[in-house]
Amino acid sequence: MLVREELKGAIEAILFARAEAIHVEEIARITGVSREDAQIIMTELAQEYNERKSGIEIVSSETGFVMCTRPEYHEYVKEASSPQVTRLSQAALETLAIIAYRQPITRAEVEAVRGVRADRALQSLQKRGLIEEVGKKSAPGRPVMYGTTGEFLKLFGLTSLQDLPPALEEEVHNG
Amino acid sequence: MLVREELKGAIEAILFARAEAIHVEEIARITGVSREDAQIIMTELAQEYNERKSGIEIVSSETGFVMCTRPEYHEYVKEASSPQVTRLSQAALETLAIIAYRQPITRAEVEAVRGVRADRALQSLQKRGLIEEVGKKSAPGRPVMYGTTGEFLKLFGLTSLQDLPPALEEEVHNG
Amino acid sequence: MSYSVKLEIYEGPLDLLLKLIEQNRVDIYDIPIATITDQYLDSLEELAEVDLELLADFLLVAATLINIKTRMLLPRPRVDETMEEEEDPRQDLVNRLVEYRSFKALAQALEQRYEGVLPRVYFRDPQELEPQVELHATLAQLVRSFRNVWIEREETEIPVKIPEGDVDIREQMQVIEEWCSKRRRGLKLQDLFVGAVSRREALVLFMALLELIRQGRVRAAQDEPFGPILISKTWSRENVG
Repeated sequence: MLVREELKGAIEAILFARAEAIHVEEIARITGVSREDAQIIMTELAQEYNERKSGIEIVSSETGFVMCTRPEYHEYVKEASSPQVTRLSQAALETLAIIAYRQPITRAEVEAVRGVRADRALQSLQKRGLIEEVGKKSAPGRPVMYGTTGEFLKLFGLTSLQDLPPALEEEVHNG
Repeated sequence: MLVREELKGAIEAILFARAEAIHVEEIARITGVSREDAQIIMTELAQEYNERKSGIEIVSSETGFVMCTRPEYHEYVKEASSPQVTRLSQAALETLAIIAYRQPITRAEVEAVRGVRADRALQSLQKRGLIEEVGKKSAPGRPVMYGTTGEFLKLFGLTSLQDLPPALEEEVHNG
Repeated sequence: MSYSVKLEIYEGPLDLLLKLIEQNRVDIYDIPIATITDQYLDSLEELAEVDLELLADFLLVAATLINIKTRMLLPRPRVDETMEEEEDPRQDLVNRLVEYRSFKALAQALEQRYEGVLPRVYFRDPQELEPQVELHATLAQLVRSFRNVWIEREETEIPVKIPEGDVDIREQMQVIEEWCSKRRRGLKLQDLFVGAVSRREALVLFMALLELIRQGRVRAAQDEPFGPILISKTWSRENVG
């Protein structure tokens, strides 16, 4: 059994190495403490990072806790991180936006919104690991439905899908 | 110009996102402070992480500073890394099968059966803890004999070698 | 006024329509359908440079535009008092355009995050650890591998060298005959070699078998091409007796 400080250290190390969201239950399993204790320590840890105004923050999302840089320092990180080599085409970006907001969604549904074929864009997004097949629609032909991946969130600096920029007025207008 | 605490935060964020060593000169350039100041802050930051016994540590190498997990917590980190599923190569599987059914057996004998060299397969099986040296054959050169391990039994869900299914009709008849 | 446009730079027919609406500075909810349709059709003259798949999509919207234009030119039927306000023929198209426009904006917002124009958080790549390896293997695989390699052994190890004098072919011939007499249906060729722990032993067994076949004391039969070769005792008169 770990003492409190060690437990914190272990959780920090796990969050750092994992580099993606990890559920509090998994943290509890790995460190051998109860779910409740893990939750308390996690919250305490996140608070400490906030109070210290550390360059790192611990955010909780629906998929668990994840470590990322504090938004205030984003321009320094941008400066320090290697430039993104490949840019997404406009077609890929639009397709990705539609999938992100409407997931799960079939190819035909994406095409209906954009008014053009989407196979090439879907293929390239899938190859880059930004979208994946998430099931089949219970409709004639059982078409594949697509959703975004964890890699998508990371690439766009989102801790969860809830972080997506809010959809625009027209959508509200229609809805 | 950043105040001291902000500067620390910026450096933390940079180190976190970078995931590889960054030279103090580059940090100075990005944050807009002198090389000396950057060096001082970096050292202070590293000390703070040490004093706190954080799960993260900042180490300096000849290529610069890098953030990584503190060695004391490695077992938790290892536990947290998503396991990779691997399979045995055909060569390794065949070699393992021969050893399992014909143990103890020497390398030369394994090679005689497979008709090809077995050193690499033996090495990899030994590294994975599936086979081990179980003695030396009383033959010229006293070659090493191999047998399977407890780990081997675990992998195949066997309680003992007697549980190995008969591989050939002959074995049923003989047994 | 005609707008000469290169269609390649448009993401699709809806994109082209949006650009035309923008250029004309008209309200998306009140599109001057005649003007926009004409401009859209003018733009289609560039279609030779567009691949066929794209062309079909552009033509579909062109047809929609012409249809709307026609409906708007027709005298409106008298509105029945019980009916609600007649729907604007442009409504469906407007809805699609508005929806598409909002996704274009969202795509742009995403792009800005991606390029770090907007404040965002950064993650790191997972630490390079010695990965926790989970080995997958089944007993069936193991058994199959053993069979394969054991059977293949017989195929690859055709004797190339006469064995030295310390082997007794006669003894092995007896052994084979004994095995065969225990099995009425016969013995699979490869099973003959199961007990052999060395090349030499296998070789001697094989030579013994050949000798038995030559003398007509056992026979080897294969029921089908690539099927197992069965070794069985020849039940000659003297054997029976």
